[in-house]
Amino acid sequence: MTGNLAPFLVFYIGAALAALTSGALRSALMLCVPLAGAYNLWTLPPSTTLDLQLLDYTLQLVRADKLSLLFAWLFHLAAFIAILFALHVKDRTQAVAGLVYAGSAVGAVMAGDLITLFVFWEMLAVSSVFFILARGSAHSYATAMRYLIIQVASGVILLAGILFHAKATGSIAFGSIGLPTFDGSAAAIGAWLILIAIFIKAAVPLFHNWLTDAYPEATATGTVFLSAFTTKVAVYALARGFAGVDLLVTIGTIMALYPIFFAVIENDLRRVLSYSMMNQIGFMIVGIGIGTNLAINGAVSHAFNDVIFKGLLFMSMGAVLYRTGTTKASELGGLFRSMPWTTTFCLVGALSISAVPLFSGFVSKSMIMVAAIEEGHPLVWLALLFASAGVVEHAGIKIPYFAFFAHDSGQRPKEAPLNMLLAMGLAALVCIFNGAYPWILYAALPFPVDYAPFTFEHILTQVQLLAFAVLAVVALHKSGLYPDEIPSRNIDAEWTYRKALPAVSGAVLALATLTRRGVETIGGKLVSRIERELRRQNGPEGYFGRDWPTGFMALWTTAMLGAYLLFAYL
Amino acid sequence: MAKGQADPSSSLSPAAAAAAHGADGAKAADKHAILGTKSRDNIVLYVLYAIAAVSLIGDFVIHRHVGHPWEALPEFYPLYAFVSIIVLIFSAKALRKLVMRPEDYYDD
Amino acid sequence: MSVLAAAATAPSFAFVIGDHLPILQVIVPLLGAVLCALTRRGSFAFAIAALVSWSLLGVAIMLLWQVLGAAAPITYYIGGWAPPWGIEYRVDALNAFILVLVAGVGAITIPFAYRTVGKEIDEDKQSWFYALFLLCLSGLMGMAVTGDAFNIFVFMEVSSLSAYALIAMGSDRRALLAAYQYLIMGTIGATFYVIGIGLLYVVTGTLNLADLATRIGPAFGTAPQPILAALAFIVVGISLKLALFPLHLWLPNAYAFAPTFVTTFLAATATKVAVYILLRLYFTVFGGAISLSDLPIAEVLLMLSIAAMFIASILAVYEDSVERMLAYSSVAQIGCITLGMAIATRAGLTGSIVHLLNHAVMKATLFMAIGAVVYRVGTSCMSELAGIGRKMPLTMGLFVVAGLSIIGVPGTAGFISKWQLGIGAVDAGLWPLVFVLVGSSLIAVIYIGKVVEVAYFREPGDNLADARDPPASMLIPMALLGAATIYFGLDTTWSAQIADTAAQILIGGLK
Amino acid sequence: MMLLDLPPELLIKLALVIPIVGAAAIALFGRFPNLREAATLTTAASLLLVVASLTPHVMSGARPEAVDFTIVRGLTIAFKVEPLGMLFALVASSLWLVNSIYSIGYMRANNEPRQTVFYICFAVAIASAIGIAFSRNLFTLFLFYETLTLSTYPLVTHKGDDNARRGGRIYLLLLLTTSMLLLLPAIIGTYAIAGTLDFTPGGILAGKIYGPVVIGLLALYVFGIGKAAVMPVHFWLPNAMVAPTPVSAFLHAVAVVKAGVFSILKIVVYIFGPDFLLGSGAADPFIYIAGGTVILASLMAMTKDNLKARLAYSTISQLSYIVLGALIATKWALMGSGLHIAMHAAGKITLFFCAGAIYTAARKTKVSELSGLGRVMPFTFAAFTIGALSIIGLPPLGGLWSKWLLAQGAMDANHYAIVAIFMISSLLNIAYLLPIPIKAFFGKLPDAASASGGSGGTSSSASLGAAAVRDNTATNPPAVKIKEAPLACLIAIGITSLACILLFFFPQPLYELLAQAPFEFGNDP
Repeated sequence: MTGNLAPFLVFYIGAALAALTSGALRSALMLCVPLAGAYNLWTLPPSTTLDLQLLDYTLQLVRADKLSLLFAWLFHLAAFIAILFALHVKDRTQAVAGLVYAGSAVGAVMAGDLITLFVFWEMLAVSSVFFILARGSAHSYATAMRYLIIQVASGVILLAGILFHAKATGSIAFGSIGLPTFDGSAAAIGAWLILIAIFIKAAVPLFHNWLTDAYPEATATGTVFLSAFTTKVAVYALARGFAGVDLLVTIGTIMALYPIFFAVIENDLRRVLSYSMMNQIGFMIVGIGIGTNLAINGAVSHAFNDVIFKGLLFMSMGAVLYRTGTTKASELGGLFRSMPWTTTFCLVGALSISAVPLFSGFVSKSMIMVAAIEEGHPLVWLALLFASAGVVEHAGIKIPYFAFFAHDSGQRPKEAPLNMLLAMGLAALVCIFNGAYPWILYAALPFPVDYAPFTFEHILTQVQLLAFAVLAVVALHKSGLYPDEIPSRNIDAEWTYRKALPAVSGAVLALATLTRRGVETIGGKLVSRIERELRRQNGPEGYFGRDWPTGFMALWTTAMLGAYLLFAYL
Repeated sequence: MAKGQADPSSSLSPAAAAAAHGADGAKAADKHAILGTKSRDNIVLYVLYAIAAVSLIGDFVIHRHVGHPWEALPEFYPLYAFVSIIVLIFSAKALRKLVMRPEDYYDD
Repeated sequence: MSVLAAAATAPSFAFVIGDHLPILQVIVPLLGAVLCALTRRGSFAFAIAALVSWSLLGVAIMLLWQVLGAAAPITYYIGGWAPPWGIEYRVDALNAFILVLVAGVGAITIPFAYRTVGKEIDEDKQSWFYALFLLCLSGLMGMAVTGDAFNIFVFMEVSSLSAYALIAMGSDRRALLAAYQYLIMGTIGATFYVIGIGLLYVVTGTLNLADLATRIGPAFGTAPQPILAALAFIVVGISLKLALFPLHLWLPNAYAFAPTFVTTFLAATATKVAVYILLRLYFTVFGGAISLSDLPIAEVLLMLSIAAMFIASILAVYEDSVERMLAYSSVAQIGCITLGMAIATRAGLTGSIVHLLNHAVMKATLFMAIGAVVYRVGTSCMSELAGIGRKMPLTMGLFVVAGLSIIGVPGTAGFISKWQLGIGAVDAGLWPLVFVLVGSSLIAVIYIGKVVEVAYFREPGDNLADARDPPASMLIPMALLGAATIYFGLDTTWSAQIADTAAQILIGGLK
Repeated sequence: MMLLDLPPELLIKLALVIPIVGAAAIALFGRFPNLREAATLTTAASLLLVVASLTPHVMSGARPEAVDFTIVRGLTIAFKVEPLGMLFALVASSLWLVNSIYSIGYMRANNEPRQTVFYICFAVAIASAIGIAFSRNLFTLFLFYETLTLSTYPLVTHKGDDNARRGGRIYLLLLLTTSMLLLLPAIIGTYAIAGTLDFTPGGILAGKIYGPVVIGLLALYVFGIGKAAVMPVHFWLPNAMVAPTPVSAFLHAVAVVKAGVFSILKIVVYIFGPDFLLGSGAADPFIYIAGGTVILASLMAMTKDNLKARLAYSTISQLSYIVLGALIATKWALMGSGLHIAMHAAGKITLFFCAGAIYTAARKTKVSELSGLGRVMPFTFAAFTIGALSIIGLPPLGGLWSKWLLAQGAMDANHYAIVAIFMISSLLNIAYLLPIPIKAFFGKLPDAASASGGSGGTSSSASLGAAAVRDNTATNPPAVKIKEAPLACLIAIGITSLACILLFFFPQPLYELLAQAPFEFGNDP
């Protein structure tokens, strides 16, 4: 690695510098970090590795291959956009956390071994929590603690998995792991634990609540950072370790379906986007599960596009939050009047996520769909089709509609600040560029792309799907059957640990306290009784302690002698 | 399609009215138009209908590969999408009965 | 003294003197006592007592030296009359060790007497006091040095009678009652003892211990009961003397009300010599002749030892007077010593014997420290001693050091005893006794801890306004013995190793 | 650092003597605080230098010995430096130096009484710790173990009030009771069984005892070494929190509890022998007791509002990590166990330093009172965060590596439940440690009036658990503007938190040192 830094190091050094600077200097510096990182990455010789001896392990800090480099590039791009978006924020904590977070994501995808992966995995958790804390709202502290504990739980499960995996295989290299049948062997336990750890990070349903809990609670700019990295690192890890694992097809399908129902009825638009994020990751996981070159390419490219268009959507909502203080659908509406640029960029994001031809979602998602049907997963294909229609509903229509159009809430906020607009514009540009000219993205994919997105057939069917999905929404609207936006909280799997668990543990604790009190009372009484008895017997007034008449002493002596003599003569 | 011709603002009334309820009454008239004026709203709708119509016709013009038996059905995609949304929305409404709680449900 | 001084310069004469060392052990203090009685001035008597004590230690050490160098025990015939007609003094490693112990304690503590006696005893009685002390010393030395059973009785009476008188000189009026009780009990003990040896004499026709050891065996064959009866009388009699629980009732008051110096001296020596007598008679006289399991002495001893270690320790916990507390502690510690006897293995006996020394050293330190407190404050009640540690730092510091030794903290003499006893118990397959040992020292943590807490963690009251460390004549003996508790915890050449030799002698004779 | 080029025997003796000489010097300069403190620092620095100078010898494979003094058959005072002891001595001596710096700031700022006695006891205690570290046999270890207890007793009771007396009484009684009642019989038994007390690679008990005897003996050791605070002999630790913070740091990080777990580790490695212990399966019950301690203590920590009490329970939990590692006795577990001594020391001392800094600067002792304080004491709370993350075992802090090795060791022995316990414990650690800095940084700062004066109301309402320490805020000096703690404290905090970070990036020296210890004799479990 001549003259190059380990890619994550660029960000960490940047973070250190950001910690020491402030004001415009810090802003400029922060913008330079991903650029410098990109230059560093660009000049990185192909197939670079960087090894480090630690404890008894040889760690591969850097492994540059096509898969890792694609994600690294993605994260550099995402970091640049997110930093630009957050450029007006004067908070040192968020600045440093953002750079560390981005660097950790880069480090994680470039990690050649599992220990390095684990280290960055945890760094992601620790650095990202600041975006939630920095919100400073009434809920943010508790949310942050939940987020952190779940994230670290993922980390420690990964650690355990790595240990088992290393024991079974004798290697800590991060390659294809696969999923053996669960037979209690170290290999199986290891693979399952690693998979579960990744599932948590990827927000697979029932492990997902940290995402829908935390992202809506983060700062306006923080969610943009959050949305870019954590889950995508998980997707990368799945693609690296579990490509072609059949279970993932099922899980991915469920994941694509599960959130769309919640997204329809959710009032907080950032939470809608969070559910939408799960849905998109579901597509990727299906692709990874199918595991063919086409499917993996589809999953990876969709991850790339998702980061950008989901980032774009989160940015537009961030701008709305920044200007209005809320992202609740029930409180918004009609903002297009005063925030036209934001509205436009949001629409680009909506079109992209809906996979409208010439927008980025189209060129990547269709690969997964095609792979699903080609590899003989017709039901999965149907389900994904259903989910695609759902995406149109909640991300394509609901987000822009309720925020910017719909009924006029009467709010006339200012247009988003310039840096936000620039960031959104850049993201929108990438969405359109990748959608219209996907070949550069395709060239960067791990496998050679033998896929033509822009056939008449593809375009036609997609347009049919989109148009009639929209039509159905319009129809429902007009007939008054479309569900209203109601200020509400929809409970999800988090109910288990936010309601049930405290109740159960509270009961257990109460029982324990009761038991302890009981034991203490009884024990205390027992001890004091023994003490009293001892004092009575042995205190100054006690049997042995008091002064005895001489005769009594003599009696003792005689008794002892008598006993001996008796014994002697018997 | 006939229904689509109707005034969009009036059809949206349940949602809009409910939400606009607390807002400034003087501006209520404005709020019926999603894009500011009713004509703009209508243009968008007409464009949508046009695209939908063209895409329906396209199904007979362009040959499609068939991966799944259902896909062979004429107008499979429009139909599937339309039904999907209906199913989705109604399921979600049903789900609401199950999961919807007050906003401060967890705050105690 | 002149004799000894000459011994150092004239080797030929020293050789002669060297032959007479055993008798000097008794004669020197006896003569000293007479001299003291003749003087009228307390300080003059003190000087005599001090010189006698110191020279006695010199003699004892020389004797020990001789014994350790010699292959067989050193025998000395009084007046040249050989046993069984004459009285034989017979010194081996065991009683040489005891002699050094007694003489050593006497020599080191005697400077302590000067101030305390000056304060506690009327001027006109002081010379009597020192005379009695030397008499007591001579009795104790005599008990240890003689090889004749009746002679032991004689010296026992000499030491006891003088001890009664010494105790009675205590300034508290209750001292008289304590002395009276001690007198009665001591007399009963002595009587039992003399009955015992009378029985033996009837059966064997000898009073010489070595002779007895050889003759009891054959006599036992013909008439076992009288011998067992004799054993019973002797054991009970001496058990009284050594304050074996529950025959200890005389001890707390005697120690608490006696003059400070007497308490210190008796606590360190009197019971120890009694233990020696028991060891000697039980193991070498009876042990060599009859099977010791004919009477359940070991079992009873074991049980009583354990009872002593716990009950007496708990008694100590509840005592307010530190002197009485220490007295009870002595009873418990004697339990430790007899425990080793009951184990009756070489390791166990080594533990017993080494604890004789170690306990003497640390208990003397403790009594001296609290004596110094009494000297300054006038009481040893804990309720009056709050904050004394800050007023008398050196004294209480030494108290703590010796207290740690009682607890058995490693690095102190007490630990060595406990270790040896513990090893002995495990060796004998009696491993639960290890827990008994450590359990009892834990109670010591409590009673020593109580004193420490009172002394260091309370604010000094007005009654301590004038309290300060005592003069050097009291402090130096205390410091010497305090240092010895550490020394014997780290170097056991002079304690455990000799004790081991002595234990070997005792065990070697067992049948 | 320049190392001393002296014969290792001399270095060992110096290491033992220097603190004693230091104690004498401190006593001598008692009336001149500046000289006295200079003596403390000089002593600490020279001790560190001497100990560090020994390291190359041990690293190169030498096992230098010094002093061979037999008290009585079986009891020998002798010293021998092997990798484990070297590690412990390094930890203790380096942290003593830092702690001394901290103490100076703390004791002066809080106007503590009897500072001379305080520094003397510290020096004696550190000499005991070095004695434990370098002991060649069980007796020497036991000897210094007890002197450590006794020399720290005055430190625990330093404040001299009723609470301090009570805490000190429990401290002394429990430690003496366990060591006398259980440890001593164990040592006697070991000697009776093996005929030696020497620490021997591979152990001295293998093949000499079987079945329940192994379990019994191990029980005596595990619970007899009360300083390791395995439940149920743990409660002295929270009670000892009455002591001034430097003492707490000393108890929790520098020497006392570390001496406990170090002793257990050493007994496993050199008395039982890892292979023997592993093969006998005798450790299993204790492994689960220690595992239970890890979890239970963490849960208890959560209920404590008093900061130092919470940290105390955290220590109990963390100590059982080390005990677990020792008892599991696979190579990696033992490595992790040894490494955790260092890692936990660095992390926990940072936390205690911070707790002391908070007390010194703001007179706060309760977690519930710290809201918003991070913004006025950013340095302290940043350090607290670092220490907490290290205790939790997150990158980029050193605590990660020891936890990693421990988990690996547990897995090697097929103690999957213990692996799970390590994982769960990490999460619990987050739950009770991180809220402290988070609330301090992101919470609301109470207004000036309630910040300084009106803590009486909050203290009564906020006492979630029965905190061991009396609320000190009741006797607050009049309101002062809160700022960071004295410079000496901050320097010490800076050093230790930096150490936490450095230990993540450079664990290799410690690792290589430990790798030399005889943890493995080739038998696979």
